[in-house]
Amino acid sequence: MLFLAMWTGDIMFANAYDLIVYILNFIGIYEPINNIFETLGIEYVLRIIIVFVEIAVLMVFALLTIMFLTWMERKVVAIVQARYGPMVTGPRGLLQPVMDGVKLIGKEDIIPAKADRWIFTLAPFIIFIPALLIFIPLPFGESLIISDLKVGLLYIIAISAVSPIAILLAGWASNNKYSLMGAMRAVAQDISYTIPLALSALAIVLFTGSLSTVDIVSAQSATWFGFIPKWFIFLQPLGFLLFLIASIAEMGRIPFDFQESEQELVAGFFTEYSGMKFAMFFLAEYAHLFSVSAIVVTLFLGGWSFPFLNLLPSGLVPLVSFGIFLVKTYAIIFFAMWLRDTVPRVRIDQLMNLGWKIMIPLALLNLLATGFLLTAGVF
Amino acid sequence: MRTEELLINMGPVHPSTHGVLRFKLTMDGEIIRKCDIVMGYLHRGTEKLGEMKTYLQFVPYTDRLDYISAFPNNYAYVKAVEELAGVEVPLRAEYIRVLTLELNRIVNHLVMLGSLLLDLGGSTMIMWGFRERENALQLFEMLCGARMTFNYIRPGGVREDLPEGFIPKLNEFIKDMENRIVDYEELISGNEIFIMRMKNIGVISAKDAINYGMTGPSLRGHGVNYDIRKIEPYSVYPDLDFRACVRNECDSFARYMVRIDEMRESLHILRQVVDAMPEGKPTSQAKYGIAPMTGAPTAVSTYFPRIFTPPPGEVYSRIEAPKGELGFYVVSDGTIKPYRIKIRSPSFCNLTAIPKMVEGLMIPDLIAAFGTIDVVLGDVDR
Amino acid sequence: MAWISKNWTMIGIVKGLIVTMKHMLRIGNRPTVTVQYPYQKMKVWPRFRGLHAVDEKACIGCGICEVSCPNGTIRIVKYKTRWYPQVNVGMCLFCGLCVDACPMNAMKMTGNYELADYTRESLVYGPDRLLFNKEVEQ
Amino acid sequence: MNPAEEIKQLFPGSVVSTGLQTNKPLATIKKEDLLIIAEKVKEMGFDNLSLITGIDYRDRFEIIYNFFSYAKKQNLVLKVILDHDKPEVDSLESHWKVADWLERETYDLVGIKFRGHPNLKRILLPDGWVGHPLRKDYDMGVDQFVTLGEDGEDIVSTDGSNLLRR
Repeated sequence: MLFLAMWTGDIMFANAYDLIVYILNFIGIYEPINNIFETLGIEYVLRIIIVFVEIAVLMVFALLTIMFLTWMERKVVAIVQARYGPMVTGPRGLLQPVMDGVKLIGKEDIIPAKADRWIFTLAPFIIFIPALLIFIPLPFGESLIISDLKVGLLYIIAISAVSPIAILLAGWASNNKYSLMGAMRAVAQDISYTIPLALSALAIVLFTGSLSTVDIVSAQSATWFGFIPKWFIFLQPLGFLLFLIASIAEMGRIPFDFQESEQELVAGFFTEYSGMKFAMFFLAEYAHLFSVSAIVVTLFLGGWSFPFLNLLPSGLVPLVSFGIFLVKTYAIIFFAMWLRDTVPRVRIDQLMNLGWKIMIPLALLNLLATGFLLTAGVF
Repeated sequence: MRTEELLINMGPVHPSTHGVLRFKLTMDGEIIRKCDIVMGYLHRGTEKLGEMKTYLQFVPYTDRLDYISAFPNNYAYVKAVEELAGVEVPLRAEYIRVLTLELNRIVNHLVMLGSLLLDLGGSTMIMWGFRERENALQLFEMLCGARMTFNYIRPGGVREDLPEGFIPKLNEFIKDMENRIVDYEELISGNEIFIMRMKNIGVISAKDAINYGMTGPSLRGHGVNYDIRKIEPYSVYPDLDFRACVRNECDSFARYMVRIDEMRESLHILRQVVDAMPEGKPTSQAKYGIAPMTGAPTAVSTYFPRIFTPPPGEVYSRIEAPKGELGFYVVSDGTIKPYRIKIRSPSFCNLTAIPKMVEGLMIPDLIAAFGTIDVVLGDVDR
Repeated sequence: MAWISKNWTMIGIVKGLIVTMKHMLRIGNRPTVTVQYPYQKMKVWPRFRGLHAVDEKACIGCGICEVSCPNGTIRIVKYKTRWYPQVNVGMCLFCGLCVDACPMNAMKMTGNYELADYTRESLVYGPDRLLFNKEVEQ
Repeated sequence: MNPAEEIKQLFPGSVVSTGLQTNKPLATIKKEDLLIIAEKVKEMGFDNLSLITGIDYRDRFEIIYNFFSYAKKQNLVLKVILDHDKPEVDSLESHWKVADWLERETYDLVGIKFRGHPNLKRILLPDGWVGHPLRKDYDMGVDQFVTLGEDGEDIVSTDGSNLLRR
């Protein structure tokens, strides 16, 4: 019934809250419930409940994604290396992340004797919560967005800049030279790569004139000649390349994984962590992997948009666009994993040189050229 | 601004010290100012053990020195004993020995490449290296029943003849390996990040390298055209056509490229050995137990006695092991046990150059340089 | 800028990506080679040197294996009416010198390599666990 | 020309005897003149010090240097005989850097002291180890237990009392 109605109806919502309200309305239970709360004079409670439901769905989705990503990472790496990867727990080892989680929960939670106990305990949470917060302004599909912030892009960059603080706290509180060095490296890397990241994202903003992620996606949903999608990757190839490299550095993936660099610094800033605290870092890392890939998709690969999407019945669009968004995001994630299999790690000074001496000038140049071309009306 | 030097303790339990080596690094930020090496965590007193065992009983212990490539250890010791006793070895045995030595050189370099790339952060190469190594280990298992600790080369020959089906399987391996080396080169040698990490890293001049006692592939990366197989030929190497692989750049990349070249060269030697393998007895299948209990060997070409007494004397015999010059100094006093065994292990002497090499570099460079020196801690600590 | 190679086109990385992709798609004789160990085992070659086995009929208990062992692993112990070797696998090198030394060809090494155990005592394999080709008791 | 003979011609007073060690030219020299001869040996092109072996012959110590020349592809063996009571010899560390560790190893295992060595410490065994294992009179009946101290240094005891659990 619901799907049939959505099939034929012409619906388009600003965010997921409205979608939920529409669905509840359609089933016919929104009004009665709302009336009950209204008679009690606490109509905001329903809104809070709906928001909580949204958050719960988002959390479940994020955690499931993270679990799937750990499995996928191991599987992709294994296949490249002529291995099977996890095969025992569940079909093709699909339940392996669950077992890993159980193992990590069961582990002894060690706090080193000379560590700063409070900060040591606090750091995993400080890194984990922003990793989830980034999901809020991500457009997962048409009208599938928690909140369409007017400053979505700025919010994303600002939130992702929190993680260096947590890394530094963790590295410092561990009272371990390796942790401190790893933290210092990670912070230096994060800070220096946020700049080209933001600069090349800014070139996109010049096109759209809006920081809202929804606006950015809808700006890319048009096509040339009816079939070539107007994605920003075609308008901004250099920007895309810079953004991709910078985002791989932001994720801390292998050519730039100085947060861990296990062969040099044992495990970088989480050398001393074990059990659930370690798991938090681990989960945050994969949450980062997903969210940063999603941002790449949103900015450059048209987000959930795809040619001929408008030919579909509009009721199906949220679902299909969600699928398209996932496929694109996983393509980026797959590329990151593929790259991880192929290349060794660069050295920390080479990384810094690459960031400051090549990427930032190129990003500025890209921004400048984009500005000129836009003013001249080329695009 | 007041700065302090940071003392970092790397190892003995560290992912990239290839075992239980310990670096005491005095750091200035990320720059290494001084590097002290502490070793001995794997010291098993092999030289002392050698004084307690008969000549034959010590052969299994040599397997445990450089456990990645145990055939050269076997062979170096056996060669010293044979020189001491003046034992003649049948030609087929020599060919089988060369076959195992070169096969083991490939295995060693595969492990070296894998661990080097793993240290640099590329996890794929070690799995690919181990995939091919597994095929070689299958050959070893077929040949002598063990995968890493062979105890195969004995004074006077080898333990058993080649099993049936060995040569076809070896040919298959050679053919397979050729394609796989192309894969490795495509994955690693041209990789810009790898080149960035390796070029001009760990540079030490050829003169210094010799002075610090570096030998083997590590030295040949410094433009020193030197290969004990060439300059002090042993076994059947004079009959075989091969070249010493030399690179002139003196850096980590040159040392890495020497390994790749050597694998190709070893395949070339293997092909010749397979073609030229003579008929005859390597040693007999006869049981050692029925041999004379004491006295010099009588009919070495068929078997070697369990207990035997070389004439008193001393010998220093060295071979070109995959890691460098492996020498055994054996002193006999005419009893059934050696009076003194001294092992000149290539890893130990190559490691001497590391502190000089890494001064002023960073920890990642230390790891890259250390990886190309290719040490095995069983060999360093003995 | 000496710190980056002149080859800034990154063609080498692209080549590497192609090779890894070939492996991912299993193109051109690049199959999965690992085996799922506890469920699937690799073939052991006939010469494999695993756990010892002693031919009860052939063994004369002479003790040559005992003296030829470099590590003092083998002891000759009494079993039923005769003397047989007892192997302490915990300190065995699996070098095979005892097999070579046996004058009666009674000792051999099997393909059994799964020898891990819970106690050190259970690693001492007495004649009751080593003997094969047993004499039928009358 | 045989390098051992050459050395004998240059230093007739300090070479005790010359001969062959299997096929390598061997010169036995007096321990007092080792440094001078070593300098000459280095000048003669023997740039590789392959091995230093110390041997305990119960009544004397022998220390054997195996040299090799990359330029001339020649071997040379120098042998120095030391008293058993006071095994001391000059260090070659200043000429061949590899001698640093080889001499430390010889000191560690055989107990020959090298005068002028900058850092003559034990290398393979922990610092407090009692005895030199490769001496023939080394008592193998004594167990020695090694544990890590507070600052990572090795602590050796013979009774095992410093072990956490026995």
